[in-house]
Amino acid sequence: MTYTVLARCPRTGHVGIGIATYSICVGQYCDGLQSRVGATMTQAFVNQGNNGLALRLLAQGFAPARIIDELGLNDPYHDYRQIAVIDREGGVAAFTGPKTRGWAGHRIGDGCVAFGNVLAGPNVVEAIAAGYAADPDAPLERRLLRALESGRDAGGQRGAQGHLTERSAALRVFSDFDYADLDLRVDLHDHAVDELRRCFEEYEPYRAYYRERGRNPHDAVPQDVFVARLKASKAEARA
Amino acid sequence: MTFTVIGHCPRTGRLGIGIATFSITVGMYCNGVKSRTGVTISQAFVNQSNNALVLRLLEQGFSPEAVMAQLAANDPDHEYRQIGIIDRDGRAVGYTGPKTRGWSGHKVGPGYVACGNGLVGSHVVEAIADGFMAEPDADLEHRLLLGIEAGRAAGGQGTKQRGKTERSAALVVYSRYTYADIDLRVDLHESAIEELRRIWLEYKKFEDFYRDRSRNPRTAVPQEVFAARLRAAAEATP
Amino acid sequence: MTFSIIGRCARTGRLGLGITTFSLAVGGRCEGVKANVGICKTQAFPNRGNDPLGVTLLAAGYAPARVMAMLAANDPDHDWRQIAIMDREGNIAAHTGSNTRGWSGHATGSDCVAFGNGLVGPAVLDGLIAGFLDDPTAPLEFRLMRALEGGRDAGGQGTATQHKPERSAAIKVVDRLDYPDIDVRVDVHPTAVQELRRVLEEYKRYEVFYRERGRDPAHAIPQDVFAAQLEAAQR
Amino acid sequence: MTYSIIARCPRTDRLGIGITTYSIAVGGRSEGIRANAGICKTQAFTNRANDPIAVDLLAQGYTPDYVMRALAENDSDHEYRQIAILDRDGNAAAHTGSGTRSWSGHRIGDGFVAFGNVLAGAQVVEAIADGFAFDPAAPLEFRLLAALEAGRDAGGQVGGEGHLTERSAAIRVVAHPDYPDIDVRVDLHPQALTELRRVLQEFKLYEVFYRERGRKPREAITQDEFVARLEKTRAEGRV
Repeated sequence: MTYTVLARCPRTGHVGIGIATYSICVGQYCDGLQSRVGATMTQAFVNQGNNGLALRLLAQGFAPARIIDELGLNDPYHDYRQIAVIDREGGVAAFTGPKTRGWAGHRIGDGCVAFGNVLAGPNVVEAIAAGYAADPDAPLERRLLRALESGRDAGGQRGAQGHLTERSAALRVFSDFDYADLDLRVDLHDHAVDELRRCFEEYEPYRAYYRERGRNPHDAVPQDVFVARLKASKAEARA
Repeated sequence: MTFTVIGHCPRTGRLGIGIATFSITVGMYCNGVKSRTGVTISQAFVNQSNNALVLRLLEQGFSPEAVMAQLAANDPDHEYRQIGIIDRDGRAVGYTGPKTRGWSGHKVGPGYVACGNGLVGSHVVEAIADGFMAEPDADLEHRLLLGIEAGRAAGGQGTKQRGKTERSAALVVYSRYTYADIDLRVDLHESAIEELRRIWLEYKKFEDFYRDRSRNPRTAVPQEVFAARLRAAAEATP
Repeated sequence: MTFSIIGRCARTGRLGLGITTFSLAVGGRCEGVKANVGICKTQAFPNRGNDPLGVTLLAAGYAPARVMAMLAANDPDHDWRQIAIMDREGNIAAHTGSNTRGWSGHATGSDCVAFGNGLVGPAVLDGLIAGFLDDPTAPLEFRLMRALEGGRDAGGQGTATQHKPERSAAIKVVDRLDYPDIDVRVDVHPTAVQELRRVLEEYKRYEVFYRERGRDPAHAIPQDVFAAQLEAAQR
Repeated sequence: MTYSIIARCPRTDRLGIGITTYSIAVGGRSEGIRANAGICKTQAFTNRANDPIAVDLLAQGYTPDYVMRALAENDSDHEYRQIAILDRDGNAAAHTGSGTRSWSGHRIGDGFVAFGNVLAGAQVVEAIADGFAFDPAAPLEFRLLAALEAGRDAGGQVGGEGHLTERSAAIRVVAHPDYPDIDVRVDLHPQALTELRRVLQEFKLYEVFYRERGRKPREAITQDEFVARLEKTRAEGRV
């Protein structure tokens, strides 16, 4: 009961993940991204050691398919995992263990993997991949978010009792730094993908401000002043 | 109260420590040797974090002098420490903090640092250096042992009125492997340097046997057979 | 001919190795004990490269079972080795090659793995494990010491007709710092396990003194003063 | 306009960070915590490069005091930063630059640092310290949360226009593994701390289930079933 898009932007080399699930606090498990190294995610029955190991193997230069083999050799419960790996050149591999539950599967696209388990059907991963591919010129984070929304609109998760809502979601993008460029989460909410979109749209105008006040503190305006200006410009736009 | 020599062999690139002290289990603190990286010892009032930090910095390419400066900046009690550092090229640096106790000092020479504290006098450190330099073509472990034996013969630890025995000692040498070539210890003994010499002489007989049986287990004779051959050979030579 | 135990303290997460053998200076061949990572110990016909490689693989995130498989793939003489591996969570893998000599084997107990070769029989492994489990509340170093004594008292090394003495022994315990918590050794001695007990007991009397004089040198008393106090207290 | 606490649990050696602020998605800018190494948190006019550098230096064996000096020498705008550092033994260093907006300050305690800027006054930092000390037997994550709540109740943030609400908050705790033990966040909410308590308490109900289904997938019940059981116990008033 999770659906995810893992991708590398071919224009910028940024790597990112968009994820939504019925489980709570899913962002806690999305620690498989590193600038200039690659991206990986293990879901379904999570082996929490996988992301760290896969990143170290990516850093050493192993190919994604070989890394998934290594993870398999390292884990007696590999069949219960769902894994995607993307390297710094956009090489991609994915694995859906035969013992993951419900409808489970993945679809590999150009520098991206759409994958999920306990889903309404294969149309969900198709929709995620299509959502990601819809606007290749958009920034990676917007492509990831659109992919998640497409997955949601295609039916999302379906368990034994029927449709399952998204209770948590996360959006993370790494560019060139030791830290994330963008890192947004919803940990517990009735419509986590909607809420993630709200957070993103709210946060977006602040991004440059947050970055610049750290780089040039001399010239930074106080945040309350920035917020006031933001409100004014929004009001102006409406008028 | 400890006396030590750390050294680098210019012929082979091997790195090692010889150390003896009144304190017990001193070998526990000799974790500052790494193949093709360097060797370091922190003694007197030991900051146990120093060794690992020094090796990481040497690995990154910092010079021994730069590493020593970083240790000083990292430790409010630096003046209580005595430290020796040698890098993989044999560049050596020593430091004796003004707050170490008893007579304390060090001598730096080509590929070595001789150092000690709580000693009967400066001639102990001179003697260690002379001992280490006495046979420059010999194996490093031999030179290290000669160094600390010379230090003991010159009076070792304590004061002129009252000497102190060596209760523990250690000899560690690395060459190019991820593990030690030689790693011998005496943890608690009334004359630890003599005991270390005894162990080293005994160990030398087995050294090649231990190495070869791990590399070629298929052809290795059992250890008791090897030991019996050793005894027979010893009896054959009067 | 060696018997060893690797153990984990469930209360503190500390890891340790206890080892004794007829060979000399065995403590000098125990570099596979790494804080925050785990323990790998190869014996019998040890491949000295194994243990550093084993802990490097553990540090990369591989599980003990996988590390063992990689060591096997890396070594044409794997069948001559005896290897035990434990990660920081207490997961265990063990291997006794078919070409190790004398009675050889390994056994696991709660938070521990006992392994040995050239032994009088399986009772030695039972003795190691029983010794380790004797007092689970004791500090790990003493549990490892009890284990070695248990192995020795169950017959140790040799055959039913010919016993072999322990000539060297060592105990190493790591916590989360870069340097070991406990690292005591006997390199050549006719009864090395007994001697190791003496060294360990003596070291424990000095342990806090040694640690604190390094951390707070300004307030440290000289060691001769401390030793005199210790003797007075013992009398 | 942020207040935080970094701390070490003396019983378990776990390390943790608790943070809340008017800014959005602050948890996405809190990567300076690493198991077996230590914590560094830079705030006020954040230099994002600081925390990764500091944690690397801590991991190499440098002391917090040394690391702080290294950060100072590396940053011409050091006086605009507020930084707290804690190593794995609980040794601490803190810096509140003269260029941070008032009231700003820190308090170093035994194994923790409480610090903040654009606050109602010194009493906020004192209250954070008291909140942390209140129940030493509690798990670290709840001690961190209690500390933040005490800071809020003591007045929290006050900017040029008066009181500022907490819009985002996060708690992260690491033990020995490479991945966090606890990592919960609220990125955009009018009462972020109240919401963070709700998320954390809910997560604690799932914590063991999530961990064990990864470790022993064969024995794992489905999440639907787990939730059904949870709701049953909740209805019976046992949660």
